Amino acid sequence: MISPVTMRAVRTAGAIPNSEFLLEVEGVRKAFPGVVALDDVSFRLKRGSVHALMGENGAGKSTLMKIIAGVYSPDSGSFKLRGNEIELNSPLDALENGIAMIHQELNLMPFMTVAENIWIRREPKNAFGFVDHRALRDKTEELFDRLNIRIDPEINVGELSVANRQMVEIAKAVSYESDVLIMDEPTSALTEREVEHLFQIIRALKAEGKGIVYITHKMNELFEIADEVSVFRDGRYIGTHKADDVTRDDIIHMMVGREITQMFPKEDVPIGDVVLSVRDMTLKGVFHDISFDVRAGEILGLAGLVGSGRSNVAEALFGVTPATSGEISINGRTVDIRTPAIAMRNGMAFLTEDRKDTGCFLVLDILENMQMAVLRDKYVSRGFVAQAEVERECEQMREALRIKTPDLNERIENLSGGNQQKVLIGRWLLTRPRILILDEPTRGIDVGAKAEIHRLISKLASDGVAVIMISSEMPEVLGMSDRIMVMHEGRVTGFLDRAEASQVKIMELAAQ
Amino acid sequence: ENIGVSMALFDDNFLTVLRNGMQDYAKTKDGLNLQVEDAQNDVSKQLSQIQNFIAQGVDAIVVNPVDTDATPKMTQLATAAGIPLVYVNRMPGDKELPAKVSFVGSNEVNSGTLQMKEVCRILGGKGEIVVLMGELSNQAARQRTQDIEDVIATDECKGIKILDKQTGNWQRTLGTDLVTNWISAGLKPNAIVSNNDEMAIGAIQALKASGISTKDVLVAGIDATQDALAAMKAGDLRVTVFQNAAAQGSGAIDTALKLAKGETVESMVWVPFELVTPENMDKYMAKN
Amino acid sequence: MEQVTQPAQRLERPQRRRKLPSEVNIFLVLIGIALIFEILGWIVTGQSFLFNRQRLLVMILQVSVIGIISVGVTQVIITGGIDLSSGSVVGLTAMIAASLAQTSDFARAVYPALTDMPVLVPILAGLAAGTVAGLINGSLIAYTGIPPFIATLGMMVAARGVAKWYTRGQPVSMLSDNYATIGSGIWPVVIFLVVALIFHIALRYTRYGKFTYAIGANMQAARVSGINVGRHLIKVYAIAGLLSGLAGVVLSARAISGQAGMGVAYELDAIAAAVIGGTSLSGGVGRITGTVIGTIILGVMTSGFTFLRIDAYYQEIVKGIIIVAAVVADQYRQRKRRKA
Amino acid sequence: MEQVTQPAQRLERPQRRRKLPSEVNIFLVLIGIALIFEILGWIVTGQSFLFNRQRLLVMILQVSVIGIISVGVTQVIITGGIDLSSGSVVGLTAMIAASLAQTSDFARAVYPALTDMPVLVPILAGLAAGTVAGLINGSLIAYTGIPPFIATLGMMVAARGVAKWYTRGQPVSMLSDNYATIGSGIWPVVIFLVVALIFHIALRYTRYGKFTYAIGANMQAARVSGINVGRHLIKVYAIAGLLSGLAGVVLSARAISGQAGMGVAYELDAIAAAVIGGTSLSGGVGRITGTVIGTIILGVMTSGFTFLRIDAYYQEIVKGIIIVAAVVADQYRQRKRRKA
Ligand SMILES: Nc1ncnc2c1ncn2[C@@H]1O[C@H](COP(=O)(O)OP(=O)(O)OP(=O)(O)O)[C@@H](O)[C@H]1O
Ligand SMILES: Nc1ncnc2c1ncn2[C@@H]1O[C@H](COP(=O)(O)OP(=O)(O)OP(=O)(O)O)[C@@H](O)[C@H]1O
Ligand SMILES: [Mg+2]
Ligand SMILES: [Mg+2]
Repeated sequence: MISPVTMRAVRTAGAIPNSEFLLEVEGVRKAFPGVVALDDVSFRLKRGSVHALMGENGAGKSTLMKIIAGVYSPDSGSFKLRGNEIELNSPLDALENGIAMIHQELNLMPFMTVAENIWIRREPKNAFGFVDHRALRDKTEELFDRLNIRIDPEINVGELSVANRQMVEIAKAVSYESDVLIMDEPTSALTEREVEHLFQIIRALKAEGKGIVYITHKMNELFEIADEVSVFRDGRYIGTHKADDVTRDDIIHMMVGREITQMFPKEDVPIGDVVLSVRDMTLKGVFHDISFDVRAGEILGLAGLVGSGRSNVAEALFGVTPATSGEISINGRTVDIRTPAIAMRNGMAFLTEDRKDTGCFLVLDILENMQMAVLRDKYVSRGFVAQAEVERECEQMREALRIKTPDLNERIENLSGGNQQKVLIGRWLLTRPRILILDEPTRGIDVGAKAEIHRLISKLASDGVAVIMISSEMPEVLGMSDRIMVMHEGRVTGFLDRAEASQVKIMELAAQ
Repeated sequence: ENIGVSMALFDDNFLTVLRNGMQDYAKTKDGLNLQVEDAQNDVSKQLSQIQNFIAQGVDAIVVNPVDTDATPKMTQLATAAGIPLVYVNRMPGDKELPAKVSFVGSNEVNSGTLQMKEVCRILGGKGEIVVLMGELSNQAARQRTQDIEDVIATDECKGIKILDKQTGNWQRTLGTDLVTNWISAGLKPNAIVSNNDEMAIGAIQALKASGISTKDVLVAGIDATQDALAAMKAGDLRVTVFQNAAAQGSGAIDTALKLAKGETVESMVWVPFELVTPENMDKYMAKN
Repeated sequence: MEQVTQPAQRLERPQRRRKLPSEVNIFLVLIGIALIFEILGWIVTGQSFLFNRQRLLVMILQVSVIGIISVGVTQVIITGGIDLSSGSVVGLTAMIAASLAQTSDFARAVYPALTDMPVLVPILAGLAAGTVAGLINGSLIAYTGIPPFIATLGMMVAARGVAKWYTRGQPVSMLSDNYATIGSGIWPVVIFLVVALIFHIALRYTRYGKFTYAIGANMQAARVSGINVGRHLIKVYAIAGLLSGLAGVVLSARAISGQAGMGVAYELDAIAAAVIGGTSLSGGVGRITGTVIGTIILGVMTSGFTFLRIDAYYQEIVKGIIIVAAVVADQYRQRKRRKA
Repeated sequence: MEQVTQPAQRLERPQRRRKLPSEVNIFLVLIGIALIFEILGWIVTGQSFLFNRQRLLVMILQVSVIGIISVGVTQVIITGGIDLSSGSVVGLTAMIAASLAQTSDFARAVYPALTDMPVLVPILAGLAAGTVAGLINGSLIAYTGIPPFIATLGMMVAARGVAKWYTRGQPVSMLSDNYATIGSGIWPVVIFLVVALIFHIALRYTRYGKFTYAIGANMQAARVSGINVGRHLIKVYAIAGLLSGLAGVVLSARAISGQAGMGVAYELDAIAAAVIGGTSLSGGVGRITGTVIGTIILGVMTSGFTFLRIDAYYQEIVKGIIIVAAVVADQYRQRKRRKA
């Protein structure tokens, strides 16, 4: 066993035995109360390769990576770095041994600037030992130039959109210049353009001989970037293959243990009357003159680049940040939606894009999380909640959505990201909305569950629900939407029918 | 014997002397066990302490009441349990004290009166004063301030005018700040009359810092604490009032012991206030 | 390519954990503290600490006023807020209630025309005054968006001022016997426990409770879920004020006197009781049962000190250590169980 | 998959907003309050409130002890914690420092053998005692994981106990003239402002500062960035303790006396000053400049009340209202600017 300190010394001296594997993990086990997250798992990462990790939500991918990054300590198992056995006791140990990680949940300091976030603990100092803010800015700009990122280094991270925060996380991880770079679903908040951009970065790193662990639920990414792929299921290691040797269906089969036939099971349903009609909706400085209609049974896809204002439009529709002017009518009646409560009274539901900030009640259990919205006007008499009834409904929803948890009294905090997302979808489905707004509904959701959610959305549409779906995943928008509205810099740049829509046409409208 | 003592407050300089008086006196008595509790100025804590003492089965209880208006309840609790009770220093608000209940202390009306009469005498019955009040929800503060006003209402002191009265919460630094604020507001009082010595000392510090001589402004306090007497020796403090804490303490213990033995005692045992001026200060030097 | 043959596994693991409520921990801490006093009691005084009816009553009696406040404060803390004003509101409502509970045979009554009133009048006046203070707190927080700390700190200072101004610092005494009854014997304990029971139920089984937790867990998410956060916060603070008012009534009835200095620093004890009982200051977590246990721990400590005749100088030192140790022990046990 | 060829667009909006530091707001509130007193002054007393050197000095002088504490408390709050123990630590360190600053011509010195010491001895003793208290706070929080509220509440109770026990409640007086100098004239103000300046720089321009903000903004993020959160928290609480110790020294030097009851409730004023000055109790946000302004607002208020000879009974009521109004005004201006 070599201490991290010695390791560091060895590494800086350059006297590393050039073993084939950067990283070898053997027989790792990790249990949380009630859940065995990892059971006898092994994993190896080669130099100069991209190793994709696939698995259903809750398969244990993030847990394994957090162990490698020194966040969790495993219950048992051995760990070799560059051929040497090593023990990591803290994230700092991992960083100093050349392991950096982009976490699935964003881990940034909102009130600090982009530059401060990236270089925290490594701030450049001047001759007097004070932090040199100019150098800090310069270093960040240099890094951003190299990575081709355009974000003001001195803006507060709290003011960035989710996508830009993700880019900051990526830049931060790259800035450690570490040998092992773990990316846990880095693209879940990104649109195609940034994804491509990220891939360029990854290819460059690969060429430098670094090892990259890449976790994703997006199949197409896998075949574009990965050299090898390992699959996990239920905390167990299933197998590793060369990316070129396997097909999509092979992997899905390994992941879920059965076939998934149709990814975008869009049913053709009769489109009804206009349910929601928006005219000239404007929020000064954010979006302008937004007009569109959604009909019963219709799925309206909202496409656009990151920061095009799609989420802001959705927030305005639901009364979270109401628009300054314009008109919204529902079933032909003009409504003034100033608060989410009013929106809900009008049969609307809104799944937000930021799970952590506006979605989950982290410290509450799954049951509470799921029932919170529906209690506004159901299952309550004289103030008392009809607990048994709600619980039954929630239990059904859990089964329908295949949420992986021992029981509903688990804190939502302890669920894997994808399962959290399913709970939130369940929350809104319980309210039986007539207008459903979904902002990135399948972010971080595994293929199997994604297919189910798509089927669910389809089913809702066929029941006459009007659906507005924002998605940064092209195939999803193309596969699910009856019509696609494309936005660019806060304005609508065009509508595309299902028949005429294609990736190229959307990009043309989105980039203008 | 076991005697339970509930003090209104430990943080008070005067009450500390009183407490020490009791404890020193108790040490001279064989087999006497004092258990002293701090009510931290909280009536409800004090009630609870008495109830805890009763549960304990002590032979007598001595109470230095937080709120003299809340004593009927305490009297009632002790009487119901048949345990002798002695109030010390602050006069209980009961209309009448039943058997086995007594009070040992000084008549608070006298302290402010003695102080103000002396100030009035020195000022020759005319002039302007400011008053530093103690914590407003505290009875001694109100009583002493009332005494000052009563004295001014008498014929021989009619010429005295109160420019302002504010609370310094018994604290020295707040006294300093208040007086400095007054001076900067242009007030030129002939005397500063304080509800206790601590604030009076604060006033002296403020005067000195502002370059005003204590010869020109008379400062008066109450308590005759060590610091106060030192200030008096230095010629800065001209009037204070001595309250015999030690005598009150030993008196209270004595009375409690007598009651516990079943002897009868007077329901009010008075320990008089004494005016302290530079002339007679030496005799108080080692007392409080 | 190896073929995965086994059928899809059950997603749900079969074993259903039996979860003990988290209050069990702090309850064990309470039992532990009591037992230590019991053992020390036999060693030091040769008496039993616990088997003394009078002492058992006093233990809870002396903290029942704190306990009543603490039930309200717990709710406020669950929303992620804090209420610093409770101690001052106790003082104010004690004054107001007492001033309407005076007997006519007292010459210096505050309202000579309003003596010998039915006992309900002072009680309702006290509750109303507390509720108004709470409403002001809640409205400030909901409509101006200032931090609860500041809103209730302002109220803390101002309410104490009003209490002193109300009778110019004079205590209010000579209260009617009927009124005094509320504070005598076992009544304060009964009132405390009934209040605790009501809000235990309210927090667990009503929409009011669910929304309270939701707001504390994630205010933004609560808003998006259609909860009128502002209105709900006003309710919660008003209830906290109401309970402070009730505490003021009980306290003045217990002392048979209303005093402007009553209740100083009670807010700290009340918050401490809630936090010792497992309520998290970051919101979303907490239970009334825990708060009740936390309150009783404070009471047991006070009685235990007197019982063991611990010198008053050491009492505070030991009290400080016990508060910390209780929470550390609680956390330690919780962590251990989680590992197991 | 089609290839994206055009260069990455500017992802962020280009306009660089000119940002005024957020303290400007609360500074305007301070100016506003001062002007109101100035105007009322001319109306009521015919005098200027502000153009009086002595008053300007005393305005800051009377809050400089609070101010020194508040600088430490601000840092603690930025990490997302709280320090309730500062008032008690002031009392304790005042006692300890004073006991080592006595003159030999005093018969009842605490340490008769240690009188007439060089002035540095009591100062260092006071600072050391404060630092130890802070270290205990910090270690409890870092190693046991109990909430800062509980750790510092325990210290608040225990330190006050130790202060009382130290001389059995006797005040410590007859301090040397050298020692008294620290608290006389403009010295406390100078000490306060120098301390504020040092920590203003430390928070803005050193890693210590960056870590402090990072931990408060997102503790998990700080941890995965490799910051040793526990060790840093210990530092921050130790510094807060050190500054409380300094405050205790200044206060006892100012009063030329050490008393166990010193500093009661100072923690609330210190926290209020920080929060009025824009420090957020949820952590990650706050500046020393704001805290200084918040402190001065408290001082201006006190002087203003005496200046206008506002009846003592009304002072607290008005003080409560001003605290709330100051923060409301600050928030209102900030929101308006954001909209603009
Ligand atoms: N801190 C925790 N406490 C308790 N259980 C946990 C904790 N973290 C993860 N788990 C559980 O461990 C299992 C594996 O979770 P993990 O986050 O590793 O899944 P994942 O493969 O990353 O899923 P996803 O694709 O949804 O991100 C899940 O069942 C989850 O509920
Ligand atoms: N809290 C905020 N403060 C300042 N600007 C913001 C904030 N939130 C969003 N913006 C900006 O508003 C614009 C639109 O953001 P929005 O999130 O609506 O875009 P989007 O098309 O949904 O993109 P995304 O894929 O990132 O969700 C972006 O330029 C973003 O930077
Ligand atoms: Mg994951
Ligand atoms: Mg979006």
